[in-house]
Amino acid sequence: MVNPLWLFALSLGAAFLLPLVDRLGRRIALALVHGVTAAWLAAGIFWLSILLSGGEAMDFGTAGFMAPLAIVLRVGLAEAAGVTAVALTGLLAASSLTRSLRDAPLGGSMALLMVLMGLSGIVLTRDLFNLFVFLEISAIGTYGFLGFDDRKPALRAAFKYMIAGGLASSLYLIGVIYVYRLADTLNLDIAASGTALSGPAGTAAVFFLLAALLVELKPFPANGWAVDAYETAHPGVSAILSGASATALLLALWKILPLLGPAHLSLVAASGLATFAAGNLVGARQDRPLRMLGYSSVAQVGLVAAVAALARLSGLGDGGSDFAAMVAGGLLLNHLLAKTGLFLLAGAVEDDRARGPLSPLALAAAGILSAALVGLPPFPGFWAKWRLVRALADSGRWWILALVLGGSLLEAFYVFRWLGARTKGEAGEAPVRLGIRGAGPVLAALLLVAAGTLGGIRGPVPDLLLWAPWAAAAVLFLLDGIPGRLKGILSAAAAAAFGAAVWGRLDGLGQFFAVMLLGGGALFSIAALRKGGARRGLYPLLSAATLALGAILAARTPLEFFFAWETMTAASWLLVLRGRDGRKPALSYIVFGLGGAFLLMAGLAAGGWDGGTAAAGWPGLLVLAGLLVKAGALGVHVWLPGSYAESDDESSGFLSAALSKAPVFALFALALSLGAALPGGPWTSRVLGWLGLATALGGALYAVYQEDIKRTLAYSSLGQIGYILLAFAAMDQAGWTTSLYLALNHFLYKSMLFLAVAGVIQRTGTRNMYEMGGLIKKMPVSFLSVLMAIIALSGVPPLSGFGGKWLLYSTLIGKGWYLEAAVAFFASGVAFLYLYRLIHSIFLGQPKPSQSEVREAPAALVLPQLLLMAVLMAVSVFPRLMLDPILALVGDRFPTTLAFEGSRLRSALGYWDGTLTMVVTGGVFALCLAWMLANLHNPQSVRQFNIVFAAERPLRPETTHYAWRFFEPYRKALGFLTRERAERFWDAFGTGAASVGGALRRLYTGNGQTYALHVVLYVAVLYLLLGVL
Amino acid sequence: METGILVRVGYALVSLFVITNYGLLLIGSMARISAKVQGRVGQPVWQPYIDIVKSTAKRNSIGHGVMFYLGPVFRLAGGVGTYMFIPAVYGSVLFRNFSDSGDLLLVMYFIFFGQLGMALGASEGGHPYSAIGVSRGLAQMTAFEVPFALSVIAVAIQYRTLDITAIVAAQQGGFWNWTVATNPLAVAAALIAFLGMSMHNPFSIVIAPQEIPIGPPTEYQSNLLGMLQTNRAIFNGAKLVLYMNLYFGGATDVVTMVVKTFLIYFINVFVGQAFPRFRVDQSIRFFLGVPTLIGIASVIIAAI
Amino acid sequence: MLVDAAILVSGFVMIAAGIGAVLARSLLVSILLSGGVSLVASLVFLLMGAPDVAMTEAAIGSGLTTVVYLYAMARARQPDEEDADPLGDAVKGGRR
Amino acid sequence: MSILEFVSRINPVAASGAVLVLVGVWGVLARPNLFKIAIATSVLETGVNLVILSTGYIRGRTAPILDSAADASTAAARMTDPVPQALVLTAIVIGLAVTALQLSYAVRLRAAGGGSSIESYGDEKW
Amino acid sequence: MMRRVLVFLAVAGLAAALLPLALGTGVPEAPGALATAYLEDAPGDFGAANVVTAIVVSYRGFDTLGEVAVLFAATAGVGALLTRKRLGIGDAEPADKPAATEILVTATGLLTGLLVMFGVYIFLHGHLTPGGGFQGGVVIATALLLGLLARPESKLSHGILSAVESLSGAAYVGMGLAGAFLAWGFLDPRVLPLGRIGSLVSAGSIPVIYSLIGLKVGAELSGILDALKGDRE
Repeated sequence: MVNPLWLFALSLGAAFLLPLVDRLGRRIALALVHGVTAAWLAAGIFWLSILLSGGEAMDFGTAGFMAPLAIVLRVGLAEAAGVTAVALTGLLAASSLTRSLRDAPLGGSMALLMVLMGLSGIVLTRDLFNLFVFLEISAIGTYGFLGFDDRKPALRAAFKYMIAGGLASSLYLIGVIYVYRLADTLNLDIAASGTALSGPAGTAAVFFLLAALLVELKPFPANGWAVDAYETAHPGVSAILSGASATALLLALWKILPLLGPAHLSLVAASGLATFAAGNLVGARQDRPLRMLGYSSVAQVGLVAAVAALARLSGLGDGGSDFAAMVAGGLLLNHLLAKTGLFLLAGAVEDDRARGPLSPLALAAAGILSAALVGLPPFPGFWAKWRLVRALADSGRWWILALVLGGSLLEAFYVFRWLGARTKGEAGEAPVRLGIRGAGPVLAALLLVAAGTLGGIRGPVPDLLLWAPWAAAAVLFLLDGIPGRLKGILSAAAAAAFGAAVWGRLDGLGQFFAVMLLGGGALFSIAALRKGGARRGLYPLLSAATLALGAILAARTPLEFFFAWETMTAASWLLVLRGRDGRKPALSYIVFGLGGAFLLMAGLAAGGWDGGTAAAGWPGLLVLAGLLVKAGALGVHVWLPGSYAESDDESSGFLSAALSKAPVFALFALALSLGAALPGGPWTSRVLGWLGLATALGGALYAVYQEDIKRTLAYSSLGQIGYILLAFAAMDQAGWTTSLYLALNHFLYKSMLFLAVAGVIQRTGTRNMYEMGGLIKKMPVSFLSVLMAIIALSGVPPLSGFGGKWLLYSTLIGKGWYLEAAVAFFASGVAFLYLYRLIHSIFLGQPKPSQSEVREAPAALVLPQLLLMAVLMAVSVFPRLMLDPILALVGDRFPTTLAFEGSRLRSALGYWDGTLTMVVTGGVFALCLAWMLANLHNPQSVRQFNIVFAAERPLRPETTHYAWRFFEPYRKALGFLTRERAERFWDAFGTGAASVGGALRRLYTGNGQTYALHVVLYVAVLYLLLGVL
Repeated sequence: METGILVRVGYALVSLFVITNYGLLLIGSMARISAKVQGRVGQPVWQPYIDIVKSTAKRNSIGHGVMFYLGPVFRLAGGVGTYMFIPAVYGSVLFRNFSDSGDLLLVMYFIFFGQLGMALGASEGGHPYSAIGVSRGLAQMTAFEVPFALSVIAVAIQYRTLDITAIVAAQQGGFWNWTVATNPLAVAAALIAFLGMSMHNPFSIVIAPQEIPIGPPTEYQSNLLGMLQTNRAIFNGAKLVLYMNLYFGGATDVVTMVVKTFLIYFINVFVGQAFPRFRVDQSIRFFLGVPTLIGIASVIIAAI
Repeated sequence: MLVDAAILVSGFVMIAAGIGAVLARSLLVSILLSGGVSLVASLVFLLMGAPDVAMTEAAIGSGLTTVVYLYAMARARQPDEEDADPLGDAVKGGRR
Repeated sequence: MSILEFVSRINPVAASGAVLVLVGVWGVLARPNLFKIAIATSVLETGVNLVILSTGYIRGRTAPILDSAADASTAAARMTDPVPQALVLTAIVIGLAVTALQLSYAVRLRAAGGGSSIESYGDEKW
Repeated sequence: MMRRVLVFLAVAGLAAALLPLALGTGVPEAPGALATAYLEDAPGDFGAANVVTAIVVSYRGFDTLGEVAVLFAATAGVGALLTRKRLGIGDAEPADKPAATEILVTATGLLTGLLVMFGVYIFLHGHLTPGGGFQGGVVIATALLLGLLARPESKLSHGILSAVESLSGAAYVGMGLAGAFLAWGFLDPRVLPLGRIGSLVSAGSIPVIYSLIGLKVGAELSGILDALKGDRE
């Protein structure tokens, strides 16, 4: 192993000689600086490779002596990783720093060298006083570094930073000397091995050490000085502070953990968690990106510290240090790379006057970094968080679990809010390109991808099939330059290929849903061919989301499931964000998506999926709740309409028709894992039923009042999912059959509707129904498609939709859910309102002159619709095509009440013969048609305005196309039902959180002295707590 | 039971013929009775026949598009179909119609078939009144469906079936077995709903635009109007038969059927004459108020 | 014990000087008092048998540090009165 | 336990050092002048140095320097603890470095037109 | 008012934490095992009479190297912060110009020389007597300061200062490496013969290292004063 002392000699030698080297030219000096950092990196990687392949940790003494007499450095796995991380951050930041360092006095470059060396020293040393020296080296380096490019805000911040730093180092010294006094050594290992520190004096001495390190870790509320620095310093400096510095300090904390007693550890945990919560609360109030990242930094560091302390405190997880290393280390690695990258990126893009959107590469980097920060798969934070949550759940620490997940959600909220804003940029501005400054962020992103992927594949998710979404996204992203239509075909092919690959390993339920989920993906990939051009981003995301849906079906373990689930959430969120006005809806989509996912995660982690006793209890209920959020049950549906409406038209269709079935699948899978039962007992079923019903009614009522077609369809989807939930909740053969039948039907007709509507919007350029009219003549196929779809959707015989209604009411009445049945009847009546309006306002009534040039939709939309119409007719004439597989699927888990007699389906209460109904209706219709035609004398088509209009001739279609606020009387009567209570509730919830954050952030007065006061008060309070604990 | 398909079609046509004539006469006579009540002479009983013949015989017709033509077809098919799915006379092979296609639920939903088609056809006419009428009609429909559905549910609970034939069968054996005797609340709810369904007063605001010239079917005339008028008779008859089956013990022969349905219809018209019109929002709130409560009560009674 | 007493007396002197340094309105007085604290501390160090430290404290703590303060005061054009010029921009001479 | 005994148990260096630390902290927190903060920090550091050295204070012992008269074998019995001394040496120099840098910032801030009170540097907040 | 209360509470809290520790640990009766080991072994190990020096330069020499690095970083920081450009001092404008009398100039000239020699003496004897590189360095810096005061128009030669600083620092590191390669570890002074305890040429390379430290510290402190004076480009 390389002796680390060589590296210190190298760093110091280079630093001391730098003024001389600088005389040869600044470039050479900078090359030397970066070269030294690279040497550290090489050494770190070298150590890592040795230690990971089974090498032992090694101690290196100085002056020819070892531990008690001399200072000892240790190279173990954690140290090697720490050194690597520090050097890596230094090199990543170089891309952004180099130019500034070139223009500033040499002191900047020296400071960089010193900071990095100091941090490495903190990581390596085993001597408490030597640790102090290295803390001071890095501190002084940081002080100098903060102001090196002479920006005034940074100068101000640096002064504040120094005050707090001075207090911390004084505390540390006091601690060190009393440790020496009591334990008679400065060496960590010797100090930890004895009992000299276990008395009250020892506790107090260790407390001072700990307090100093905690203050250096920027705990809430004693971190204003740090946040100010993060905000104002050169982004490269902030990156190093947030990444490298935090890593080194956390390792220092980790080192002194053996000295700490349980009370100390509790303090660390409490302080860390409080910091995590408060940092994220305040961060959510930030609109300045760098400061926001600063708050996020302190929050993350708090979490890692808390995890490390908890792991030691009571053997969280399996109790081994392996757990702490994996979780805290994983979180730290994730934080390090993501935050470094984000600081560099934000510095680059926020620095510019340019307010335009980001270039694709920058966008990809920003997306990866943000997603990693939030802990989305497949990044290291995801794996770490999973293990953490699992361990917390195992040990019953629900409050901590809730806090961790809640904080993460807040973080997701503000990070993605920023990302959304940056993605879109301001209209009309040139795209922001990163140039050389992009090297750091892009590299950080790539490292995150590599680390996460390797960690996942070699760890908990070795199944390569589950990685297909990411592979597809990556490949299509790299191919993003090729013509869009080619990519669309590739995307559809990927869905088909994936389907073929997983088909064999899916059970019946999986195969049933695979048809919808993967088929839907392929269908809408094809539909996307309607437009040429590159359509950047669409296909990679569509393909990733589709394959992620497939992966959800194919997952075997809870973690695999959750992995695929979050992949799906992330990909679909970006699809929403891609929409023209997708920013706000995408934010609410991801926040609710992740909120649901976190509930799911908590439940899964607590064993909510294992079919054990836990699953039947409230871990299972948590899973259920998470799925309901994603399904958009009333109350947590607020994310749904906006995101369905604002995403690209094919994406909306995909979301509504296909993706919305993922939670349905999961519900069935959950119930099946419990032996066809719901967690929590019979009441769950009852409550879920009513919830589904409320969703059905609410969705329909909301849909009635929309002016925007896609919103109408979005709410309609909501309502339909409500019926699916309702039927599912019945938990008997008829109910499940109904639920699956409705799901498949919904897929069929909602696909048709979205395809048709996509064509309409593409041709007319508007989504407002009242701005259309009379399109039946221009777009007959689309009209027919919509007509069939709404007949099916409304449940009017003879199309297959009636089967759904018949099954539903048979289930409900058979089950004894009479009131539910009545409300369902009302809800399905309400559906007529919006459906009629949909077809009337768009296709019937008076055509608009401005739309006289409108043509039928492109073939890419029409052909799938024709196909779907054929399928719909087939299953309407022969319901057994659909119902036989479903009945087989549901099997004999429940007492059998449904059975076919020939073409007649018989329930406990009645019967329905779809084929005969179709024949009779067809016959009657033919008869009537024949009569009509036979008596049609001399029919003449009249001009547009040739109507009987109260003795007037209208001149403008606007006066005769009654379409705007179509159901006003209805609103008058029942509008009170559709007041946006859920929206208001969540708004109030958000406002509440925001005002807490707002109150907390009042602590950050900007006064350096107040910050110092916070530091001292923090220490005092901590000491009092120590006494209490 | 197994009858040749051609024979069944033949029976169905006979049944249809009967109900058509009966429906027309019913409308005619009811108009006559109304007139008498109001002290007018009124139209002849066979006036509906005259209207249809006149319309159908018109030499010219104008159209606004395919859907415009298809609207009345849908409408008439809806009316005929609804009737076809109801067994009109209990135990009669002739009047069994195609009731083996589905149970009560099929009938309830098939009612919408014609209304939907009509609405679409009327809409294509491009007249704003059509749309207004439809919007009002649909809005009101959602409301009166609630007491009706509750009442149907009560019936289903009571007889443990949704099969109309079985429901009728269960009511055989005298007045005290009829639903109207066993669960009068269900019948009350259903009858109030019927007022809305038939768009009689006080729930006739829906067809108010029609009165200016003539409502959702504003643009219709000639043959197309004739079909609508025909449908009115058949559809009315179908609904009355359905009510009779559900609440009034059904009928074992045609005469009973005629008497019972006449009386049911008479009640409605009578009530209709006594009340002023509701606005749409008023009628919605009305239906969701007391009738719904009655319906819920009926369900509770049935369930206990 | 004599040493202890001397140390205690020095301790009181230092504390008094320290409080004085914090309270004094004149920065110059403050600086000198703080230097005085260091000087007395170096005396204490000497009494404790730490001549190395005493030398260092005397040279750096009370000597050089004081000089640095004085230079910095001059360079910053900081008025001697502590409360003077609290919000800045009074130092404009010759600057943009 | 007599008062004398009690007093004799108290480490006089540590006591004065600790009080000086508190005085320094109080100064840092209470005086808004930039230079005053630096001065208070210096007082604080001196206090810390006293506290450090106090742990090496052994009554009646001499400095840990061998003279030609004494040999190493008896040294340990006569001399005080050298370790805190070594540490304090380092701490003093570091303290100087920090003070110098802090003062430079004060000078730089003033040169940029800032005030002499730290309250005038609160632009970054919330 | 609120603020004063909080400050009081904060200081009181800190006092609650600090005072029991400071007062409760009392006065040690004898050095601990580690201190005893140093006292007993240092002369034998390194041949240094001053045990503190032995610890500072050898046993814990790595700390001292770090300490030098701290001072170096601070100097660099001060130098970067307080350039003439950043301080807004024009090119022609001299920094400060207090009047100096002829006598003072002559006297300080003499004194400067003496002080420099004294400084050198201190760090050369660091292993024997109290004092060492740092103290000597301060004395040297003081000497240069006096020179500055006497002749304000004179400027220190940055080139020379910087070269001295760089080279002595590099040489220090070099001595450390020499210890590693020629003796038993990094900064091991036993690369030179240990000599007789108490003589000037003894204690291996300790005097060399301390001298280098002295030069470096002297140069750095002068650099700080120089920068505060406003003479940095």
